[in-house]
Amino acid sequence: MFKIIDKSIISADEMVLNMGPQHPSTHGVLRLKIITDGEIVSKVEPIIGYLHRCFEKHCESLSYEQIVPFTDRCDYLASMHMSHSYSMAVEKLLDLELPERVEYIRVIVAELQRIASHLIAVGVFGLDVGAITPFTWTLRDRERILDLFEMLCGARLLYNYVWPGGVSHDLPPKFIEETHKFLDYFLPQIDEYNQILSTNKIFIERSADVGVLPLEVGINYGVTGPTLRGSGSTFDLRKDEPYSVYNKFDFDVPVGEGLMGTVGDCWDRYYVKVLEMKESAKIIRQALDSIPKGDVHEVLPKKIRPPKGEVYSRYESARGDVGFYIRSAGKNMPDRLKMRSPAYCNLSVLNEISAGWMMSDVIAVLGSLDIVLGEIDR
Amino acid sequence: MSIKIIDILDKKFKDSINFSENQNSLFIDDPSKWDKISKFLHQNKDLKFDYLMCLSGYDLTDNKLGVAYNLYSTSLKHYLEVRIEVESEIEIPSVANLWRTANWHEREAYDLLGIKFTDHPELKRILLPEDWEGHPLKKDYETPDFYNGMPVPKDKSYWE
Amino acid sequence: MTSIVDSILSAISFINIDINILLIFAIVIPGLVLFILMALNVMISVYFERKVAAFMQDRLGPMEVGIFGFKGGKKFWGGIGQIFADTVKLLTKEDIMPANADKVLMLVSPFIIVAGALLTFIGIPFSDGLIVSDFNIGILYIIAMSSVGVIGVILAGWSSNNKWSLYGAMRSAAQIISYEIPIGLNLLLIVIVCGSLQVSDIVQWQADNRWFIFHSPFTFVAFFIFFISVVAETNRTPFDIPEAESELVAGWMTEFSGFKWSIFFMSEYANMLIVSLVASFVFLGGWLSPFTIFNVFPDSWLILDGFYIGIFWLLIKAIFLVFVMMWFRWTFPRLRVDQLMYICWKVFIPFSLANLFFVTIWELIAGSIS
Amino acid sequence: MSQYFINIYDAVKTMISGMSLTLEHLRKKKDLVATLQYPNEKWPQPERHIGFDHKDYNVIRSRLHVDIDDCIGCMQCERACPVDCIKIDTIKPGKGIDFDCGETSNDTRKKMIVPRFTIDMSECMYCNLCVYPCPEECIYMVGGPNEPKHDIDYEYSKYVKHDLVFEFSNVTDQQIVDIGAQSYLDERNSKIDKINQGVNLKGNEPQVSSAPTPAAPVQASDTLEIKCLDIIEDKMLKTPAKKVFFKSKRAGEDDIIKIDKVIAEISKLDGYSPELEQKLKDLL
Repeated sequence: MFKIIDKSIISADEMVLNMGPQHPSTHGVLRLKIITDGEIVSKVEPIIGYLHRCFEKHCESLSYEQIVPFTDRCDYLASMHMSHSYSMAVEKLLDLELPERVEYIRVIVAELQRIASHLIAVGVFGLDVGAITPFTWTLRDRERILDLFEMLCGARLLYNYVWPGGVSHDLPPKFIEETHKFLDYFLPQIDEYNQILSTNKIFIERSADVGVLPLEVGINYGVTGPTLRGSGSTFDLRKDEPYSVYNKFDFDVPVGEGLMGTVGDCWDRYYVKVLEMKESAKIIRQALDSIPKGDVHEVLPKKIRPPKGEVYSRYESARGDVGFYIRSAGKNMPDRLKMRSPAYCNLSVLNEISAGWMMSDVIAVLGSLDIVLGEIDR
Repeated sequence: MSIKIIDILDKKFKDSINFSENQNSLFIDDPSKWDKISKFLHQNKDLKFDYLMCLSGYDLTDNKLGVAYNLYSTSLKHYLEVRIEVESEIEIPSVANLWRTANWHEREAYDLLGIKFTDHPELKRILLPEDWEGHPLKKDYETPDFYNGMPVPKDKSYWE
Repeated sequence: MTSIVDSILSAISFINIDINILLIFAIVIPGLVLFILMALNVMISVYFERKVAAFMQDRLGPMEVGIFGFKGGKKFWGGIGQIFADTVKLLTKEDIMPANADKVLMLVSPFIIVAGALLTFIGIPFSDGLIVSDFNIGILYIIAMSSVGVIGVILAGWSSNNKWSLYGAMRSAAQIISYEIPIGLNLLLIVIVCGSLQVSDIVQWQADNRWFIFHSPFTFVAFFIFFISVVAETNRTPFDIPEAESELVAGWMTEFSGFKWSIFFMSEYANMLIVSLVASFVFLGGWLSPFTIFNVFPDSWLILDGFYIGIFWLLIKAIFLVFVMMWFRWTFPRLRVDQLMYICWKVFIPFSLANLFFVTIWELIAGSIS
Repeated sequence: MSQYFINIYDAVKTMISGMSLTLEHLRKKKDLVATLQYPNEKWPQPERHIGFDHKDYNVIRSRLHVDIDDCIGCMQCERACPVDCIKIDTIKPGKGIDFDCGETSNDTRKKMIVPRFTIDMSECMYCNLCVYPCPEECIYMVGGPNEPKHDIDYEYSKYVKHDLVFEFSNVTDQQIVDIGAQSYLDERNSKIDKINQGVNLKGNEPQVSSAPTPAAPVQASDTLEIKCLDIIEDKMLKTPAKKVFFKSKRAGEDDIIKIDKVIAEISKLDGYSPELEQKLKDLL
């Protein structure tokens, strides 16, 4: 009979693996300290701060108008959402009532931006699990949205378009018909993504049942947005507490149903984004059809000097619940501005859901969380 | 904030809390009570604040620091803003065990403002490098001239 | 049956020197030719792959570098000069050696891999009789030599002194050793049917009867198992976990650069060509024209068969299979390492064993009928 | 067991459907290729059917341009800039000095001259915020709807970062002197001197003990420093001389050409003498 006398002879040591800050799939300059036992990961520790640009410190020495371009640079894949959420906070502080047309324009650009951001998320998740072709296809379609934005305000990535009290430009003459044209082109493309990626057996094997995030854990960690909805929550600020004019539109909130595996796995988090693109298209169509006339600069304040006080405003961005906490001391600069960034909270759950999985799964989970380091490090 | 929440809280913690004039936030006078109050807010079945939206530290100058907790209940859909304003030496009980969001947010508040939280699992810097000196978001913070022997570019005269 | 070594030996035998010295010439000349062939193959394949990938992804691929001022515009040969630009770039790049690496092993490992590829070429035919040496154990030799490369991979991963490289090397070793089995089983199936390990015999059997892929339902399945297994053995997507660029940076090639890296590249594409050639002559009739698929036409119709046109047929088949490999790569995500092992041990090997069983029965029945 | 075969069937089916899709893209490459070959095909060309004309744009953010003749020096844009990339200096005419600052195209009388209006495009973040407050609409992003005012400028890439600092002011030194701001001019020149010294700083070079190289006249020499012009005593001559010298040094010209240019420049002015010319030529 054979008997292993000393177990320590065969037991393997744990290895510390340093992933990033320079690594192809950490979505920027994230550093992960991974403790592995062979291929199995036992602990993941995200180390952030490599892209810290002192956003909150800057804001304390900039006037309210000048902060807008800086908010754009926080989440550079969804700039419109960032400036929109910041503007909403300032408007809440100023107690401004906006013209109807401004709200409609904001909704249109925000939903276009949501599609653009989700396209990146979908494509990059494919890239993380090794499929390169869907990524280039999604980038190709995102380019068309960027073209529309360029027509709108001249910039392709960092727009400085949504201002406290309005938007910088009215819609250009052909914008509405071009957007309709884009949507006509875009919706069939989603089927192509599904055909090549979502329903692919290898893709399902890689993402279904992997990195399951239970709903209670998600809420406890402050996870929001498509990541939480993938776990089966219907929590969506656009539906729950409609800001802007979202209460006028008819749309659904897609939630993860565990079609291919368990509710809250990577595939659900991925597929919720695909479905959300369709819903956003629905909202855009309704908004384009019913947009009222008016002046977009009607209530634009000449100088923003809010009264003393503090405000917390929330916004449903492409990555989740963006919060702006602004304390005003009655000057033209904020006394303290804190941004509650959704990806910051979403990333903090990484260790919880990827420990015990394999090296390749950590990448897949990270891709499905859809983080943007500009927003995490601020 | 609805009247109901005020009533419930007033009944339970009469001495240690008060409300701001327009009643949109709850002040906690004695930070050592925050431990108990937070547990109550999280677990009471009429309140059920299961989601900590934001935790923001701020500097009030005069050696006073503040922390604002924005709470939300995903099931009952109501808000509460809790604020603790203390002298900068006093430590605030950590809520990282109740809402695990608070873990990183408290680290951030410590990093940028120097607010200390008791019983935090690992209270260390998160956004700035470990060996950075000072807490930048404090109003009396002065940018150092050098960091590890490298000049910190304060104005353009360094390179222009 | 003739082979190149024999022909060269007989061609230069008029020189009155020792036969052993002549033998050295006869061996060195095909070696050089094969090396040049490998270099040409990598140059053309890389361009081909880049273009195929680009068009599948709605891009244009290399477009800027033409030859002699000739640019094809938006055509397939739009940036044909890229072939030479890439070669010059790869060969003149700085060769970086990490400070703590094992320098000797790091230097040796690319050459072990390329030697494995070169040695395999000895048993690979390009047409009827156009083979360096037609052993009577040809197939066995090919299987044996194609796994020499894994030694180089492990050496490369170990010597780099990098955790990512080590991961890649270990994955690669596990993968290549596992996939040897379905490859061997499926080739064994062919050997059972035709009764010879010699390459020329296998093709001659197909000329006499029919192509192996259409010989029976079991050989049909065997072809696909064999082809997917060789894709796995050449570390191509969806089985490219050893160099998975989104996980392991570049796997075992992470620390290599310049000339050494281009040697890796060369052997990778050479391996692709080798496995495609093997699949072509074992299953797809080798240098036979498509008229011989079922062998229904009389011999007088087979004007498209011959020595020179045979090269063309074999290369066409091989290039098509190389294209299919590229097609795989630009369509599929990557498998995880345990799924990779699952496919090998729980799908391919049971199917191959079942195939082996049924094909012997098939042969018994078919033999008794005829 | 049935799940095992269903899985295999699923895998084969979805793989074939995915491969058919990529093959379709390969086949229809003519219609589907979306690449814009940038240097060859630029944006307003009709090959790329993005569907809209550049006249339809609200604005194109390409490069900031200033119509300096219209600028009244109100500094609104400088204040609006979040990153401080615009730098403006203004000089008001001193008391009792009769100086005509000119008029803008909107018939606004200018009250001051703008001797410095620099925009550092390497720092600009294209937020467009400086454009809105301008009362004379003289600062704008080029191209697009502003095409009548200024052509679009795609690529203004430069080899040195400092070349991305665009100077728009067209105020001459003479005008500054006329307006009675000699002190401003001196300050500026001393700054240029300082920068020039900084450019030539080589750091702590290791001391080379070898004999100094023989000062043979080299064809392409660049040895003269701006300090050498200190031999000119007259301030009115020194300033323009230094300016020309500095410009020529930037362009990387020979010493001989530099001195020739300096002589050509100052020979037009008063106080110029043949002795000075000889002195300058002796420098070489």
